[in-house]
Order: sequence, then C-alpha cells, then structure tokens
Amino acid sequence: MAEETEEEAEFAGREGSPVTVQDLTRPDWRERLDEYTYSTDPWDVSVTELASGFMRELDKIGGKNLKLSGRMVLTCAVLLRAKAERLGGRDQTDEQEELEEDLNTGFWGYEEFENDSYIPELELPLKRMSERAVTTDELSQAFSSAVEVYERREERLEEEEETPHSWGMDLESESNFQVKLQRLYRKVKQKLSRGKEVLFSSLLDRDTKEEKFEKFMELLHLQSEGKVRCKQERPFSEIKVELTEDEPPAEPKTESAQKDE
Amino acid sequence: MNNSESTEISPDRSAKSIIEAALFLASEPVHKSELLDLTGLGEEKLDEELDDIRRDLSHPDRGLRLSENNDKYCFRIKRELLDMVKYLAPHQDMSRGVLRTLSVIAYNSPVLQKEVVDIRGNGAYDHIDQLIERNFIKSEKEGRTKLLSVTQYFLDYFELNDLDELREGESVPQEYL
Amino acid sequence: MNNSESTEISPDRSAKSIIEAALFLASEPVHKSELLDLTGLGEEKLDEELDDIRRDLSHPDRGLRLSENNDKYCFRIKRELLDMVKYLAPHQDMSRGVLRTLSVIAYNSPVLQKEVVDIRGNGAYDHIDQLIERNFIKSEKEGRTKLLSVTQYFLDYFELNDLDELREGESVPQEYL
Repeated sequence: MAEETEEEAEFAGREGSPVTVQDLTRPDWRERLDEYTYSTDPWDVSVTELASGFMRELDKIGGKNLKLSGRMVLTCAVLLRAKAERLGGRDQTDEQEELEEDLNTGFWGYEEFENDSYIPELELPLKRMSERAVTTDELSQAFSSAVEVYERREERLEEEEETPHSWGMDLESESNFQVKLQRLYRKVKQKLSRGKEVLFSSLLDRDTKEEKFEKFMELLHLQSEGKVRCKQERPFSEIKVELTEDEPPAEPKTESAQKDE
Repeated sequence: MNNSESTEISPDRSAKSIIEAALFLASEPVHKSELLDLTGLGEEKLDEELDDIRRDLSHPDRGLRLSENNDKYCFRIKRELLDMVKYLAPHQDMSRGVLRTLSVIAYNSPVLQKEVVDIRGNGAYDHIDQLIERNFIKSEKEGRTKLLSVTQYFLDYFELNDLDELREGESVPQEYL
Repeated sequence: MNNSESTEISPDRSAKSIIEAALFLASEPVHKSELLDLTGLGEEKLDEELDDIRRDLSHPDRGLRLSENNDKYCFRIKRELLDMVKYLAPHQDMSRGVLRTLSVIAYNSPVLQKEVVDIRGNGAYDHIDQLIERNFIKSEKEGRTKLLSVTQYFLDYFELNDLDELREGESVPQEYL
C-alpha cells in the first residue's frame, strides 16, 4: 500500500473526481460520495487506503469530530456493501426494493440545521392527506407478486445450493455454509496443533479478494459461535486466530479432528 | 345562507356539517368520542346523525360511503367508483409490503403465522402487527405459533361478502391457496 | 333518483357521484377536462352538474364547498367550520423541515442544490427528494451539483400567480435573494 500524504488522503479511484476525507466534513458530503460511487467501480476504491487517510485526518483534529467518524464508518460500510453486491452479482429484486422502501429513511444519518441565512416561512394551505383504499384487483396482484417473489427466492436458493463455489455469498444456503464453517474450523484446529495461534493468511486457499472475503466471513461466524477468537494488534495488520479456551486444539492426527465434527 | 336549524353548541353550524368537515379533513378515521366532542351531541343523537349521513350517501348521486371500524368513522369512495377514479390518488393507505403480506393471509385465511413468514420473510412480523392494529386481521394462539385470519372489517373494506368472492376467478396456483 | 340520463359511459354511475368521488379522492384540484373525461358529459352538461353540486353543498348540513380556480375544482372545508376541525389535519401534508427546505428553494429559485444543503444541512437531500417526488420542485444537472427551481404545480398549490407574488411583501434582506 503506497503511503499518502495528509493532503492526498482520498478515495483511491480510477476515474471521476476523487473525494478527500476533508470532503466528509462538508454539508454536501453525501452528494459528493453518491456522485463518486456512482461513477467509480467500487472495486477500484481501496477501503484500507481510505481508512488510513481517515485515521491520519482524525489524528490531525485530535479525534474531536464525532460526526466525521460516523460518516467515515458509514462510507466504508457503503463501499463494502457495494463491493459485496458486486461480488454476489445479484440483481435488484423486488424484495430488496421492498426492504429499501422500509429502510429508506435515515440510512445516511440525518442532519438538519439552519445556517444564519434568512429563511422566510411559506404558509401551507390547509390540505388533507388523500390516501385511498386498496382495490380487490390490487390485493389480487399483490398476492401474485408475493408468490412470484417467493418462488424467485426459492429458485435462487436451489441454484446456490447447486453451485459449490459461490464464494460464501450464499449465506441463506444454510447447510452449504455450515459445511464450509466446519471445514475451516477443522483447518484452524489442525494448524493450531503446531502453535498457539494461526495467521489468517495461512487459512486462505487462494490469494484473491474473493477468497479473503469468504474466509473472513466464515471466521466471523466461528467467532460468534464462540469457537475461535480473532485478534488484530494494529489496524490493517495480520489477523491472528486462536481457539477459545474450552475448545482444545486438535491432536496432530487429523482423524480425531474429523471425529470431532 | 340559512343556518337556523343547527346544533346545541354552535347555532350557525349544523352537526352534520361538522361531521362532514371532520371526516373530509382527517387523514385517519375519526373516533366517535371525537365526533361527540366536536358536535356537542349525545351519543344517541350522534348515531341518528350518522345514520342520516349514511342514508344520504346511499343516494346514487353520491360517490362516498360512510365506513365504520371499531367506533372510528371515515368516508370512502364507493367501491363501484374506485377503479374509475383511483388514479387521482396515487397513494394507497397501505405500503406495498404490507399489502402483499395481507394478500397472502387473505388468500389462505386462516393461515399459520409461520407459513406467512416463510413466504414473506421476517419483515412479515412487522406487517402482521400493523394489520392487526388496523383490524384487517386477527390472531389466535395455535401451539407455538399463531393462526391468522381476516376480520369482518377486512370484508367490509373490500366490500366482499365472503372470502370465496375474493378467491373465485383467481388464477393463482392451487398450492399457494 | 333516476340516473338514466346522467352519463354516456356508465349507466349505473351518476355523473354527480363520479365528480364527488373524484374531488374527494384527488389530492390536488382536478381539471375540468379530467371531469369531462371521467363523466363522459359535454361541457355544458358538466357545468350544470357542478352547479347542482355547488347548490347541494350550500345547504347548512353540508360541511364542504366547491372551490374553482383556473378551471380546476376541489372541495374545501367551509370557512366557518375550519377553525373547529383543522386540528384534525395538524401535520399538514408536509413536515416543518421539508417546508423550510422548500422555502429556501422557493425564495431563491433557481438555486444550486449545494447552496440549499449548505443552509439546511444534509437532511435537505431527503427533503429535496420528497419535493421532487411531489412535483413541487424540479432539478437539472448543473456541473457537479443540481439546479433546483419551483414548478407550476408549486404555484398552483400555494395559490400564487408567480414567484414575485411570494417575494413581494417579504422583507428578505437583499443579500439572501
């Protein structure tokens, strides 16, 4: 990773105007970020570099701007989500639209203020809200849509189960994911039989972004199940994995480890 | 304008006119107690006025009907006119997600809550709460889950005599019904 | 009543009932041409029906009046009832925040989006989306930001002929215009 100067702390990107960490302090930060993520492939944005730039920025201001850190977390989350969506290659479905309909308020956080500009009051005429009843045709269409969405989801689950290497994005495919978790857990235990902790990088089968993402997700699950503990001494340093105390390392013989499962 | 005949509290405003104004303006159904306060009438007299309004609205020259649900009143468009004019009010009184959940319950009523959630996902819990709150559906305990069914108000709202009327002519595959 | 003469298009629906349903349901005034289409009447006949409705509404038992503005029609609460019932629509149909954002845009229209956000905070993005959705304002691309201006619908809604009418009588300090 190339070192950047403080002034250059910006989203590393291929094209479009880069957005600097400083931009996140401006009121129109969301517009700039929207515009940037719209015109740039999220894979071309290095979250690591962005976060490093942010930390330098934070040092500079002595960590006093809490709004800025909130925006940074949100920015990284949005980028990660964009990457994850790209990775999964999923289309926008009705379900997602529905979810977004439910979530659309407040996703970006909300700030309302008035600077010292003069703002005259518009006076609203007294109007009533006009909402109408649903018709039976619409109820029937809604049922067809609900059935369609359900069928599409079922089909997708089946497809994902049939595709063995879908990079762990198929979280809904529970049994498939459980197999992967067990495989990784076994691997951690085998490697631990030779030391106290295992490096994250040694658990990877391939040196690709997808593989890192997949294994990291699996590790997080193992951790949340209380089977392993992940440690990172410094931000962006190697992640070390150890077994929790009540989970003894496997015997050197792999047989017993397998029996464990 | 001659306002001579009106109500006890406001000689120049008749109870009927107040009820009409209130039900027209309010975005939510208005509770009976609210109408009692507004008109200053006793309950019996208010019921009479509401009956009068209901009767007036039944005239074929009127486009509205008086809807009552749990002592709350509102005007609704007569069902036979709704299809003609619905494009004028793009907003339904129910979100798309809630409507889909309601449709699954209606077409399968009575249906186990877990079956609804299976089809509609976890968001359905929230939708079910909203639908119970609005008296479209009711819920009974059935072992570890709940049995959901539509209410009389659901039938009134859609002006249906029974659920068969809804299910008739439906081209939905049998396994979802 | 006999409806046989009412409309050409729907023998079982009287023109008056259609007009009432349409004006009740529409969230904004309905143009005469719309009513002609809906009822299938000729203009003269429609005018007669509207006169009838106006006359019916003048009865003291009715709470509404028929309002006409630039060939657009809507129901409004009779003025003498307004104070009694207006609390039933307390939120209006726009939050105070959205209204203030709209004010900033209206008094400065056309104005750059980033200037609005600068004054109102990033919550203004949400407001701007809502205002565009509701057709109060329109947005054009202007370099990296957007240029926002009010629509004809905004003027109709606030019953204004033009923006000058809004700005007149406002003692807005010159530097903010």
